[in-house]
Amino acid sequence: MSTVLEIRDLQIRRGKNIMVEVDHLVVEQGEVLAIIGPNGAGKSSLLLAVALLLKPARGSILFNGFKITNNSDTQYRRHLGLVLQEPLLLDTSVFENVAAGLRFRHTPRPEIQLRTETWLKRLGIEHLRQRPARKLSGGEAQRVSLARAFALQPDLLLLDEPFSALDAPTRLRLLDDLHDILSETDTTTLFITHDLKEASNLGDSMAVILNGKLHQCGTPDEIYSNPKDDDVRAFLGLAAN
Amino acid sequence: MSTVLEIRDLQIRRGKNIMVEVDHLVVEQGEVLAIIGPNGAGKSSLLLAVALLLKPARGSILFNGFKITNNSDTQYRRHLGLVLQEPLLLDTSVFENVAAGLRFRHTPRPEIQLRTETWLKRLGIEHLRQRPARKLSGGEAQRVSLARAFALQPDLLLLDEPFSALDAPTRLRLLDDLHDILSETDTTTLFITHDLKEASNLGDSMAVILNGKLHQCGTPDEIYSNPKDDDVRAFLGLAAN
Amino acid sequence: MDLIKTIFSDPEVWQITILSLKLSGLGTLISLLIGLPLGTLLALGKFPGRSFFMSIVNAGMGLPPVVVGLMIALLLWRSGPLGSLRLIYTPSAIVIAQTVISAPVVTGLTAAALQQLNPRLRMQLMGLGANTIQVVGWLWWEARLSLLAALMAGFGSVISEVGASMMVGGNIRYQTRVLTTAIVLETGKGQFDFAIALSVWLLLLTFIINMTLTWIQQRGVRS
Amino acid sequence: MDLIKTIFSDPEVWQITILSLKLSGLGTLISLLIGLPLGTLLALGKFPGRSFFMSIVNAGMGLPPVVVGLMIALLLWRSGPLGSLRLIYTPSAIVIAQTVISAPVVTGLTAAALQQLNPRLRMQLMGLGANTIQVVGWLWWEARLSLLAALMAGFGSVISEVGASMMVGGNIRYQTRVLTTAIVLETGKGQFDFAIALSVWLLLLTFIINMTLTWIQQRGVRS
Amino acid sequence: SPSTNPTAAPTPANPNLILATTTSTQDSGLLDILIPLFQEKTGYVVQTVAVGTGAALKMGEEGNADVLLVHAPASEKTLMENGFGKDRFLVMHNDFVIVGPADDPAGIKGTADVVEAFNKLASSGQTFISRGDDSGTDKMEKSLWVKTGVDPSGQAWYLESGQGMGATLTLASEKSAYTLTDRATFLANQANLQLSILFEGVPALLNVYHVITVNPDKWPLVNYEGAMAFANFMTSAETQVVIGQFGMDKYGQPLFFPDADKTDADLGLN
Ligand SMILES: Nc1ncnc2c1ncn2[C@@H]1O[C@H](COP(=O)(O)OP(=O)(O)OP(=O)(O)O)[C@@H](O)[C@H]1O
Ligand SMILES: Nc1ncnc2c1ncn2[C@@H]1O[C@H](COP(=O)(O)OP(=O)(O)OP(=O)(O)O)[C@@H](O)[C@H]1O
Ligand SMILES: [Mg+2]
Ligand SMILES: [Mg+2]
Repeated sequence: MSTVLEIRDLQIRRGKNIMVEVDHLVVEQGEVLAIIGPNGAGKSSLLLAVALLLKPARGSILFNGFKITNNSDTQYRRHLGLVLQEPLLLDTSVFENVAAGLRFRHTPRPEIQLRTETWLKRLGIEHLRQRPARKLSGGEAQRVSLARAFALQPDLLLLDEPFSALDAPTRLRLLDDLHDILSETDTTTLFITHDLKEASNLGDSMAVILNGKLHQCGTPDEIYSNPKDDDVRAFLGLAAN
Repeated sequence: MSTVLEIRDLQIRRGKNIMVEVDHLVVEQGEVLAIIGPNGAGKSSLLLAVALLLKPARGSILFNGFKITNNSDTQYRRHLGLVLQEPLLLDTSVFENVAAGLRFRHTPRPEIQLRTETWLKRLGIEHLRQRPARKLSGGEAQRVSLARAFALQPDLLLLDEPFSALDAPTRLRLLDDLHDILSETDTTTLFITHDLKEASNLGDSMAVILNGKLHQCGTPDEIYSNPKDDDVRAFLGLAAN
Repeated sequence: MDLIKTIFSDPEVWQITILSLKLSGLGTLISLLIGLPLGTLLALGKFPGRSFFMSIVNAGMGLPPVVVGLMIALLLWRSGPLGSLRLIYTPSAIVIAQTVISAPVVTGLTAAALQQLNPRLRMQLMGLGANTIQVVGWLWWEARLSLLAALMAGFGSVISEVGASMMVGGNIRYQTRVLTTAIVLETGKGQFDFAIALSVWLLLLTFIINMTLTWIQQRGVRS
Repeated sequence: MDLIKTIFSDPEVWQITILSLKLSGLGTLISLLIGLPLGTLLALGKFPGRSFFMSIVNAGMGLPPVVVGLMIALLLWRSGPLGSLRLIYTPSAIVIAQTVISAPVVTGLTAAALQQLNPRLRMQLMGLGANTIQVVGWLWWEARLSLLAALMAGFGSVISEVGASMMVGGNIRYQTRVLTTAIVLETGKGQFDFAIALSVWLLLLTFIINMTLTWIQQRGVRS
Repeated sequence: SPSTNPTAAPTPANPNLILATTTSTQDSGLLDILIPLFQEKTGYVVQTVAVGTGAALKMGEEGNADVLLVHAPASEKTLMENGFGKDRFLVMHNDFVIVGPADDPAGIKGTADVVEAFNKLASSGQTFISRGDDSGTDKMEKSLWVKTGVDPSGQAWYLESGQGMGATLTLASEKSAYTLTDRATFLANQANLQLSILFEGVPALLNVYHVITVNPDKWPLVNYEGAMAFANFMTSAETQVVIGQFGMDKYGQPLFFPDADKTDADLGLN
């Protein structure tokens, strides 16, 4: 097993304030890391920084052992699949939205067709194929955003609350599916969620971010059985000891 | 107890297709109605139609016994508090966003100040008061959107997945709070959610919309113990009998 | 250098400058008063012929000042239907012509700017209980960057225009001579140095005004 | 009616029309080639002096054609630094002048249109692995309504302009006479009827072109 | 002079007067001197509109001007004959000259007669710039071509600028071409031009200016009193002196020659 992502001494500022600080975080090949924490803790900012969409004020991010810099950003980002918190769809058809990332990579047409259709089907939106993306319901849009990321078969999946708008049955089914797919394809994944059950079910490990700081990182069992401090305990809804 | 909202023979089209059909739906004063259903079922469309933001192709909506028409739309909407699925904030400060609806109603300044501050505090975003609304995290934005609706002290609250981006502790606290507030202020509420537990906890009654049709409406107990058909059963995740 | 001194010590240059700014300011203001509501109506309204009307407005962005000048002169000349108003060769005639030139620019760009906004924002505003005026006010605010660009384009078309001012104003000394018509006159006289000095002065004024507007505009950029 | 017949049966009118469209089309095209990238850079780039440069561009929306004409003539006259290029009084000189006039319009409106977009959309595109060109392409697509308005405003400023074409083109019959300069000439001759007929013809052309562009634009309206 | 004191200026019943004239008169700067004098003396407020000769005549024909100051005798005649003009006064003249590159490749220098000069121009194939705008100058040039029997229009060497005299001179200078110009405009622009006077001083090249009052019988709105006041002013002895001296300080020679005491026949016009 090799390290896919390593974060060292990272500091992200937004405006004047330090918003996120992560001293050290390592994600191994195939690991699924659930990031949890209250609103405004800095989870999305961390994810954006990992995708090199926010420039950190300090620190470094290593991908497969190489330090990523602004020079190699597009190359690096083509290893990623990114689902942002709001599904920012392009003003075109659902199909073209899902195909967009592949087109950017100049993937051959038949391959694009195949992968796009596969994921449209898997997310239950194949009937919306030709629909303009602006005419979708909230949940449908989120599915498109997910399909768009999965179709890239990325080395590193970054998901920001990817299931928040899905209906309950779909969500359950997709979580099951996803578990299988991720372990099948050995895809390293960082995902942010507010559903603590989801976090511990899907996540091989969990990172608790409170107030811009990484408080604890470990397997769900470790964290639940041995929360590092009262803040973590409180966030997880465990009684203080 | 009087009827606040009555929907008769409603039909909503988007494009050429009939998207939502509701033969009859009654919401009593103080009732909290949870609307559930899969993605794309038509929940948001129904809510928009109730807010007179989508023109129904057929049917009528009665508010406090009066049929609402396009002529009285602004007057009618000033009885409403609306939280859409995506928090569309105005490009100004958090405070002004929360105050916006009150300013539209020409509420006196001190009253605006008081109500806005109250709700900023209740939603835990009072420290963001002066922050430009475009510089918020997803959860923070949703809180602003909620505060904006609650500050109006509406007669009829329309909430479209209002808690989807909130962190777990806040969500739990707010649900408790909300339960008390709504019954205290006797506010009639329609809310859409994908969390079935949330629906049955907060809702006095539930409406199940599948594929554009209102399949069943009743108390959570009624629906769970006596689902009307297999589709409802399947959606609720109950074994077929 | 000497020329610059000459220009600024010449009271006639100041008179022309002040008249230019007054007329262009007024023309822009009226265009705004027409173009902002009309563009809003075109962007947000639903009525038959909307798209055709939109074409007319967009085509109006290409109204040649000489054509406008000629048409308005034909109306305002004594032989024309509005001749009795005695507006020809007055500053008012210039303002009318400039308004006709810049109103379509402001209208067309306003409509495009508002159509570019997320349509759900309008729903959200209405859902908050905003009446039509309140909705429109907020939409203008949200589109302010493009609206200020529209304003600058409108002002630009007015301050730079010469054909119409010449024709309906008559370039009458002390009465309707503005900076652009003065430049044409000096060029015609072969006084290129003076014409250039006036040009630079006009450009400087335009620059200062649009810099102020740009500054206002760029404060509103989302980052 | 007779006049319309006269106009269309006059080969010189056709020659002037075709020349006008050719030159204006070329001027607009070059403005687009300059203004679209430059406006994009101003909207999306981060570099010192961006805001100042933005002011210059916005001020450029008010460049008076006569001033542009004079400046370019000074450059291109034999006595000027570029006199040896022998461009003065050629169609090329007109295209240069028209480009100078309309490039700032296209640039300023492009910048405003792109700044108006949700900045997170750019992040999302980059996050999907788009390189700079791909990002810019999609942002142009998303802002297409305002960009088409910018194009129409740019074309409008070029097709309607007369001062610069007159000055650097010379309004030479069969060589550099375009519709607007012909209108000025006929007006000066007192041939108001003919001038009006030419004006109507020019307006009709502008209308057809901008109607086509409006049609393209309005197909892209989000509803 | 009895009424130079501005406070004592009379106030006419209808003080607004529209004067339509040609760009060349305005460009010479003469009107900048005369109009203030006239306004001071009579109390009229003059709106001087400088347009092409054709447009100025048209404005008279349609009653959009009250008085005209123009230099196209043939067309003026037509205007009078059709009854659109009421009175016509001879005011002044200057003259036309043929200018071209100093080395005179067509060799018109020293020719005795203007028709011969024009013939030489045509046969030499040297570029000639015509204004082609129906102005007084243009009409003069066209009438000369008629006398030569050459039809220059459409010839490769014959360019029509469709612009005013100043711009046409610049064009000629840039193209090293010949053109016909009035002396006043040429002198005013001379500094910017690489052109020299190559032919001048024959009676056929006189450029004669008339004031025409627009006929109030045709257009009742016309300010005829004002027009007459202007005509009287232009032909008055005092004004004629001013006209005769205009340009002396700047060019060392007068730009216009006062003619109010002469008749058309004296100047060779029929
Ligand atoms: N602007 C539109 N034009 C046409 N169809 C639309 C438009 N917006 C939504 N729809 C379609 O209408 C149907 C109902 O959409 P609606 O947004 O009401 O669903 P919903 O129940 O709220 O779903 P979700 O749980 O995903 O939010 C969906 O099939 C959707 O694709
Ligand atoms: N553009 C911005 N400029 C300045 N501050 C910002 C900006 N966007 C977000 N923030 C602030 O940065 C902090 C971290 O935001 P972030 O979006 O990372 O939170 P989050 O953990 O994802 O929260 P949520 O669960 O609500 O999505 C928040 O306090 C937020 O207010
Ligand atoms: Mg977030
Ligand atoms: Mg919905």
